[in-house]
Amino acid sequence: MDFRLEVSERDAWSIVAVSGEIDVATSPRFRERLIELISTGNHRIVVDLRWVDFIDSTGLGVLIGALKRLRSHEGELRLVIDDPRVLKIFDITGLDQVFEIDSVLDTAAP
Amino acid sequence: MDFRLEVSERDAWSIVAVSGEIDVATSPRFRERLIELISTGNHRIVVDLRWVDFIDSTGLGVLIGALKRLRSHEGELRLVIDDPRVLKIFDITGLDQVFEIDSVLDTAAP
Amino acid sequence: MSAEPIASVSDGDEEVIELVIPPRPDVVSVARLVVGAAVAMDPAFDEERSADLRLAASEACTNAIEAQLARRTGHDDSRSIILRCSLGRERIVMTVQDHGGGFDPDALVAHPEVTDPARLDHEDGLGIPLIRLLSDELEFRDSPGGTTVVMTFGPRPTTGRIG
Amino acid sequence: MSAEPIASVSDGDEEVIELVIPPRPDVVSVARLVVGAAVAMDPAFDEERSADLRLAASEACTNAIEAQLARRTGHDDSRSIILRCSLGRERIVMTVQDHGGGFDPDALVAHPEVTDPARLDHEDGLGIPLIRLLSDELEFRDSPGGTTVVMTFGPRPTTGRIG
Ligand SMILES: Nc1ncnc2c1ncn2[C@@H]1O[C@H](COP(=O)(O)OP(=O)(O)O)[C@@H](O)[C@H]1O
Ligand SMILES: Nc1ncnc2c1ncn2[C@@H]1O[C@H](COP(=O)(O)OP(=O)(O)O)[C@@H](O)[C@H]1O
Repeated sequence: MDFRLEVSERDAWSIVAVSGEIDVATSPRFRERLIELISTGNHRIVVDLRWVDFIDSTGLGVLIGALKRLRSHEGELRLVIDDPRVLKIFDITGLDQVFEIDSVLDTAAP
Repeated sequence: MDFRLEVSERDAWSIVAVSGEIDVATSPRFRERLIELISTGNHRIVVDLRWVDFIDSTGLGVLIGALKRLRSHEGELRLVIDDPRVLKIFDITGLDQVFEIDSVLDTAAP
Repeated sequence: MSAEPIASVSDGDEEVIELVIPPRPDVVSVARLVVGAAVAMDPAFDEERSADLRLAASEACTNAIEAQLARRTGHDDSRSIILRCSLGRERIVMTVQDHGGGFDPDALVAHPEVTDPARLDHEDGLGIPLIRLLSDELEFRDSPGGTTVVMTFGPRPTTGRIG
Repeated sequence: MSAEPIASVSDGDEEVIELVIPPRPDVVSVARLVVGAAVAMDPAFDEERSADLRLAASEACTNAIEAQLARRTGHDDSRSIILRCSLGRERIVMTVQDHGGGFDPDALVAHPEVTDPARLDHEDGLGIPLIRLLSDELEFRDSPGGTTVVMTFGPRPTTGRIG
């Protein structure tokens, strides 16, 4: 299945660009990669979801876990979302009030 | 299902640009449109298949029928194909020897 | 194939598309594809509503697969999972049947609300609330060796929120 | 969903994906999608070979649908068509079962070769020759009320030609 993840650095931020579908098949890789980043000291993370076509509750769970880990390190997690279909699942779960969500990368990692 | 067909004129040629999938569901529209064109006096036709992702024997049948009709009017049928996956079905059926196939539109409708 | 266009099927009351899959995480995307194609057969359901059904299918199939793969009482990880979409008049009933040993949906303990910081302790527990929100009706039925989730959808997209 | 990655299914000998569809032309694209997803589960089959299987599935499902919708002796246009992909070790068996009343494949009269101008009189008749070419083995079995086409594929893409 279509899932890719690329990590780059930008000033103090690690940018995790995800593309494809985040579901039960692909979220283990997503979770692993985020945990690895956080445990190696990257505590300001932007997850760029602009090329994600689909995310379900498994993907939301990964982001919740990452947020918890980062908070315990006084870190920060921001999301970039511009697709209304992806935004909708954050909206209806109420998670749009929990995550900091930007629609462009520039404001997410200033 | 994804199927679109657009007709334009270019000098003496009618260009039929098809996109999407040509199968049992969509070929009736494809056949109808070609028959309509031929019966209204368009006897030099280029079928541009460059945006076709899939074609099966139903689609080949439509093209065979169009070729027969055009020949009976001393007309001409040319195909534009650049996708090796689409070319393959013409190749393995031997229809690459029956149709005039170009890979660019310019040589098909000079 | 015949050269004539095919007469379309006499419009019966209901059409059914069914997908039978092994309990593997990588087939959930196939389930979504099939649901998307099934929903596209009813023009009353638009692209946004189709996304609701694909998401609900993804959640229900994920639960079914997880129940069968978990070493849980009564689970059977060799059995197939059956996803069925029945298209009626402006109404789609989607069922997902598993052999995961069954569970009691009324006994589920709700996590704190998402805005409560304690909610961050749980990565799970959003699936059923999402299905409940996306569907017009939701029912969990016991079926042999497991559960059949029955979800009913009308063409109106979801606008509400969980909780 | 649980937070832990799911253990993958113990590798059985065979995995089956099955799609049950009504006899409607617009579901043939769904059949191709499912076949593509099933083939993707076996890394021995590359993208080109996957296209071969999708094409063969398209031809077989089209024939099944046409047989059921045609007013032919014994056809039943209300019954579903069943497409099944069984994935073994580097070998995929695809079957398409219909209730189209059956036919005798040996009694089919071959059209002239495609390079013969008389071939242009026939828009049909390329389906079964294509399936034969794309598959490694092809068998037509009588099944209750119709036909089951059994196609076997190895990972090597087709290179031959019809005729
Ligand atoms: N599943 C089937 N049930 C009944 N008849 C079939 C079936 N498959 C093929 N046939 C018969 O065989 C003929 C040849 O099939 P095919 O080579 O696919 O060409 P086409 O479908 O274009 O006619 C069909 O016209 C039909 O009469
Ligand atoms: N089909 C099922 N079979 C068995 N148990 C299930 C099934 N669906 C849900 N459950 C149980 O209900 C719980 C809550 O499901 P859900 O809200 O989807 O969240 P999650 O799957 O993330 O835990 C699951 O953890 C599981 O214990």
